[in-house]
Amino acid sequence: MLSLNGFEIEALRLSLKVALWSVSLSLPVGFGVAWILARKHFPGKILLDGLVHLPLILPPVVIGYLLLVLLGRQGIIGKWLFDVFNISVAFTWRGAAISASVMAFPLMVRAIRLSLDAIDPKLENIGRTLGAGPFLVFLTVTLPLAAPGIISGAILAFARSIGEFGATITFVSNIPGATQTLPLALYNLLQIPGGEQGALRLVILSIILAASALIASELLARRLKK
Amino acid sequence: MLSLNGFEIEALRLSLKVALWSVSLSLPVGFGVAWILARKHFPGKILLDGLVHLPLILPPVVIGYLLLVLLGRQGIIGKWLFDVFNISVAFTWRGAAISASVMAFPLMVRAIRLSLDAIDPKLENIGRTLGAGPFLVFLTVTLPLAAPGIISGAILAFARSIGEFGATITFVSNIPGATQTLPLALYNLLQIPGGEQGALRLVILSIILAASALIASELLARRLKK
Amino acid sequence: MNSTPAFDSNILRVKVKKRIGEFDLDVSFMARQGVTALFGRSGSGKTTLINLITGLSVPDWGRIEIDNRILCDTDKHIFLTPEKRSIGFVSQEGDLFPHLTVKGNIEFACRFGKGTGFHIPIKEVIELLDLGFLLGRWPNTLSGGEKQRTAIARALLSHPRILVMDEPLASLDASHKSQILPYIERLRDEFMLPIIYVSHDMEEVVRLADTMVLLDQGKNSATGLVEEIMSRADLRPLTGRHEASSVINVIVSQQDEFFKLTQLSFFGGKLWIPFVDVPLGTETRMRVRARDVLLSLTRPKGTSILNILPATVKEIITGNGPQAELVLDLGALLIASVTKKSISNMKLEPGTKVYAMIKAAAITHRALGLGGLRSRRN
Amino acid sequence: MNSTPAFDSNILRVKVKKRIGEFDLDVSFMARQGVTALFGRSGSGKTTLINLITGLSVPDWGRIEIDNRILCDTDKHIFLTPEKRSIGFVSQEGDLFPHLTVKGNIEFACRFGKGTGFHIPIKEVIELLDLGFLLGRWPNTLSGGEKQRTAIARALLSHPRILVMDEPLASLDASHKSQILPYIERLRDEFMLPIIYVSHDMEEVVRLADTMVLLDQGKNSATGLVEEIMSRADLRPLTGRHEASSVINVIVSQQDEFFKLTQLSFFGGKLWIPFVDVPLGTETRMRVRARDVLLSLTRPKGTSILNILPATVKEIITGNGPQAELVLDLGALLIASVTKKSISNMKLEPGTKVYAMIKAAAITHRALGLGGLRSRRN
Amino acid sequence: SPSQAEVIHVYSAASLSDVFTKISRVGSTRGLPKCVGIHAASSALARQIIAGAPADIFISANSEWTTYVRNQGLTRGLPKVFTRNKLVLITPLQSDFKFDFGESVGLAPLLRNDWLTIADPNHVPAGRYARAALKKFGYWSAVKHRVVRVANVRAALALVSRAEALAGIVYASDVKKTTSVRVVSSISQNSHPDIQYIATKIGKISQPIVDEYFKFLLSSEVASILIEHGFEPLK
Ligand SMILES: Nc1ncnc2c1ncn2[C@@H]1O[C@H](COP(=O)(O)OP(=O)(O)OP(=O)(O)O)[C@@H](O)[C@H]1O
Ligand SMILES: Nc1ncnc2c1ncn2[C@@H]1O[C@H](COP(=O)(O)OP(=O)(O)OP(=O)(O)O)[C@@H](O)[C@H]1O
Ligand SMILES: [Mg+2]
Ligand SMILES: [Mg+2]
Repeated sequence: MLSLNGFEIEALRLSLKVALWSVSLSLPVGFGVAWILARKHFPGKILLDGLVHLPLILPPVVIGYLLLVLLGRQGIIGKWLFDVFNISVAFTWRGAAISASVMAFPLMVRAIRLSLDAIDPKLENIGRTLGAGPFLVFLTVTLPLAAPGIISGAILAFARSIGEFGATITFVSNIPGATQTLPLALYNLLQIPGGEQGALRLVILSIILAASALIASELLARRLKK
Repeated sequence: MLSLNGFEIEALRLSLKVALWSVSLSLPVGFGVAWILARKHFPGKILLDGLVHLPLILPPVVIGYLLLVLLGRQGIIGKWLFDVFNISVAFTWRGAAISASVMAFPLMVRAIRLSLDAIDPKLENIGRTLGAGPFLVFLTVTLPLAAPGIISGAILAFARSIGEFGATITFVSNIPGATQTLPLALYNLLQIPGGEQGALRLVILSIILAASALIASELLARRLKK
Repeated sequence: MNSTPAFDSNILRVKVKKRIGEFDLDVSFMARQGVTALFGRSGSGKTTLINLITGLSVPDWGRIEIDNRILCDTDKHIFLTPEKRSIGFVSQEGDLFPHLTVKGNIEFACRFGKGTGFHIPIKEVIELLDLGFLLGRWPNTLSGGEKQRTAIARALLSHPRILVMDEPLASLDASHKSQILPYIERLRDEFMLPIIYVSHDMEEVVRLADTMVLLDQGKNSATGLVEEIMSRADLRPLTGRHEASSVINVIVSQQDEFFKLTQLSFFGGKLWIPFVDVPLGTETRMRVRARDVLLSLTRPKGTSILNILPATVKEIITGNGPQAELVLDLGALLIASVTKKSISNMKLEPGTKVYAMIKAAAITHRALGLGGLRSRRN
Repeated sequence: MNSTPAFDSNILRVKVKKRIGEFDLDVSFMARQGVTALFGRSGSGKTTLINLITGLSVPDWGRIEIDNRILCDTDKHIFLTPEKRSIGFVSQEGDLFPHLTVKGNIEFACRFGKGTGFHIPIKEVIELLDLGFLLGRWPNTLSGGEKQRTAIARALLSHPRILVMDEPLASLDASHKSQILPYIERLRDEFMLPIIYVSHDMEEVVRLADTMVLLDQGKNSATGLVEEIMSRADLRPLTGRHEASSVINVIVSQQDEFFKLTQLSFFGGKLWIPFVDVPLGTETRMRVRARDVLLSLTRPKGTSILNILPATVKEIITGNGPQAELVLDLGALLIASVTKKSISNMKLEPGTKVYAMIKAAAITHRALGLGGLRSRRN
Repeated sequence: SPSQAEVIHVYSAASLSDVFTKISRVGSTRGLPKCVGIHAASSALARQIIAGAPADIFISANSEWTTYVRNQGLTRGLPKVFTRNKLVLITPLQSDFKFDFGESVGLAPLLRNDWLTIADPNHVPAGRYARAALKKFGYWSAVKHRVVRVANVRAALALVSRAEALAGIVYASDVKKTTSVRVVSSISQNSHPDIQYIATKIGKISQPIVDEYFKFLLSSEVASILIEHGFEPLK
């Protein structure tokens, strides 16, 4: 039962890679946006907030389609990326990571923002009076104090990325070895009469993967907790 | 542009109903689970934590299928529900609300847990010494202090429910007027060549819906903030 | 008066052990009606002990009783939760509910507090603590002292059977302090509310407390009546040398309305102090600081000192500094602190007859033990 | 000595207005080298003012200068952020970083503090504040006093050009207080570190401060040298009646190693006080509390009082209470507090020749103005 | 299209994913290049091809999407019918549901309060054919309200096999290997438009190996594999 075949290993490896990249991509941007939403007041704030939530509100297929329109080889940004940097994201695992990170983005932002809102500004102030500039205070006070939210956001994003399907299959297609992550492989198996057996194995694989991440995050959180 | 046709109004009405029910369903349960995860220590905790995250980890189709297995007419719980209460959830808007709330559940739990973790236990202790029992302290201290997380969780769940597609279409199908929420209608339109025009209208509708919820939650949060 | 309080009159009995981190608390004491002060330096375990009494933490071993009601007994596996203990608690940090206004914080206590029915009108408390203009404010907009005043009001209004206060006045200015202290005295005397009081301020302790529990590194190095503890030379390092003083039991024997003076009698003489408005015959205790006592070999004449009492030098305690302490016998025992030079000049030695001079002003209202002069209840 | 400090020697100049909620702050004062005390009752605006000085809040209008460096000027739109002000700050609540251990909190300051290069070795600070055994602990496991000690250490180690402390010692016990106070004095005297010091404790203020800013409902009702403020009868309601005292400029004129006494000379006489280890010729100020001064019509003989000085009654101030205050002229002015009865007994009136008696012990080290005796720097 | 040399990318309708594994395996034994099958909904595939997906051959279950791609000028050569399919009416194994598609009794009375499941007739070809058949025999208007529309044929199959629906209309190829449902009746191919899968070459520049592979896909060898999997022979 536990010996994996090549197809499963391939999907697992890819899912892991995509999820890790997705988290790495959305974490800094998510933190930045969460910080802006938590601390800044500007006219278009509610707009930005809405934009962040878009991937939740719209069905994944629509997001996938939008990504295809924007980042596909013929897409506005995709074309530019290809012409200037010779990078192509569409139909590659990079695209899968992007779509996963886009889908996970609102979860990341919300979690981090919640933690940022809970930080007592007095502590940051004290950091300033001790001689650390805004950026250093950010690094040494704000960031560590927001750790629970960052961990929570990262684990949510990771789990969401492991499970991401709709946007991915729409944006980067279902290319074995390139974009066929666990959920997409699962989808394929479900299309085959009698594929349920194999599907179950993939479900268990997904769960093991996410559970490991959960345990890791719990341990990390416990270490960080005074 | 802004005058809606009957089909759109129907989908909008249904989406709103489903999302509101989804939030109402997942909020109390989500709070309970978040509270247990934040405050209690027991052997199977990581298991429960994992279970909560399942809807994120697995592709929505799988969750939809699991719901069908559990809550369908022939499902373990579904059969019992039907026999005892004569309630059928499959292929009804109730089922859509359930699948939306299941999908939104991990988001709800994470957000609330984050807020619960940030509560200073000293305040609850003080409440106890002032004569309020554990339950009263919970109502008058813990609950209001967790408000940011509850609001955040509710808005995430609402947005997620508005956007829920995969599990819904698998569990309750796409029955116009009964289970065809905005994303399902959207999906339909996207499957037809040239349906993008109509899809765009629905996208805008979804965004307006979610943005209103966002604004409402922001206002609420601001009022609650000292 | 008994140095070990009689058993039946004990309000609070505590015998507990608790280990937190590397800190060991091992305390056993009894407190009677009135105010019991917990005194000890930073980190000596005062807050730890308070948490055990209020039920916010569970002792590793021990037993706590109030009014013969068992709050906690590890042997019998009894543990009353905090809300069942009817203890009004003011914590060291105040800890106001941030989601409630000042009014909300106070009302919280009124709503849920279910003590013996001991009741102070909310209006009176608000007025006393000067909270009227703060009622609508949120805790994060209050100044340090305002927060603490709200916390005190909240505890007072929870209908407690006993009040437990962890350094409640530390962040208050002298003016608010002196407004609130008489009120705490009233709680103690009129409402007969027993109070456990943590404080660093010896003046406060002497003014308020009957019993004193001296904590040192988690152990109660001494427990007893305040006068007893204060006059024990071996406890000076803990009670503070500059506070060396003696406590004498006195009775109010005369009132001089014109000069606004009150006369106290004790076994050994009479003393004038600034006027205190209490009935004749009231028994109380008086604290005289050693450095406020002057000596003369002859009876001084034409001085501003009202109180001149004949006495005999009983003992001379010298240390390293310029000062020495003399124990004088004038019926009661009185401690005087004088320079070694004076001892040499005056050729003082045990047995020397002297006159002890105590300025009336030296015994201010604040330095009177048992506060605003009350009848002893035993 | 000038009652208005000379302009060029001002370290700190503040002239600000700020409205928070319904509270209006409108303060203007200057402070010289040394310690400037902010004194005022709860809610008078001390913390609000401190926040403006440290740069944690922005004044609605005004100008703040330290060492002729503009920290803030609303007219010129200058506003230096807190980290550029090199101000070591101890806040009223301590506010330790919960994610760092005691060691981490202290090292934070060492790492980022970039003041004038003023430097105290970390080891010395840890030892002084008794933090050695706490270094590995997290803030939420510290007692109230331990937290505050860590916060003080942190501020000291941030290499500040000026130290701003908001009631830093309120939660410390007498023993820790008396350990830390001399160190603050050393900062002031040896390191020439100017200090802004908020405190409720008049003893502390008199011991440490040169300048005092009296705040009342957001306005500075008086600013000036401590001695001046303390002796102003109109400010008694704010400074506290029982603290009536006079401050006299003195010079150390003799040391008696055997009896451990120090002699101070002033224009009008000589005084013995408990030994203070400073060179002869050191100039300083001495505070004598009114209630520690006794009067006699004849020169008393054979008493324990070392200091007997001939004086003339200059003025008698009577109030409602039993006490009256006498201003005595003995070269310098000295305030004595005696009962009205004594005035009547002794038939005192302006012009009466008397002997003022001051016990050596009454002038303890703590009551010495300008702290541990130092040479004035102007 | 600039696809990686020696690998052919075939974008095909999801319902072909099973059989495609077999076909590509046979292809490689014939010395043909490696073939990667990419399976999703025809709509998604069409859009991806338009967005520049590295497709060499597109097999759509729906001629409209083929036309859509052709109109963008992305195809080469004429579209060819790849294979055909037919519809069957199915019911759960344990059910005793009986119905001969074409009976005049009507379907609705037999369903009573139960459900008939088909793929969504709004956009899924299988659903469209099923609706056409139901209309043709005049069942539609009566049964309309008992119809559960699902995302694809597989979902319809799942509902019937779990007995959530009493009946379903799916492709014959889908039930070929399934033992969890019972075929009640086959549906006459005259009652709906011909069910065709259309194959088209993608890309403007002619590539010999793609042409070769395309030819292979239309060969009789592949046709027999398809028939083996329950597909209908070409007319
Ligand atoms: N969670 C903990 N882990 C380790 N040590 C602790 C913990 N909590 C308290 N201590 C230690 O126990 C000792 C007693 O603390 P406690 O708070 O009772 O002191 P305290 O007498 O109230 O002091 P203060 O007057 O400063 O408030 C201190 O040395 C403190 O550091
Ligand atoms: N955000 C705010 N909104 C309204 N009023 C405020 C706010 N912050 C402070 N105040 C008021 O301003 C006044 C001055 O507060 P401040 O904290 O400066 O007092 P303080 O002198 O430091 O008192 P304490 O000795 O009690 O700490 C207080 O009456 C306080 O209630
Ligand atoms: Mg404490
Ligand atoms: Mg303050």
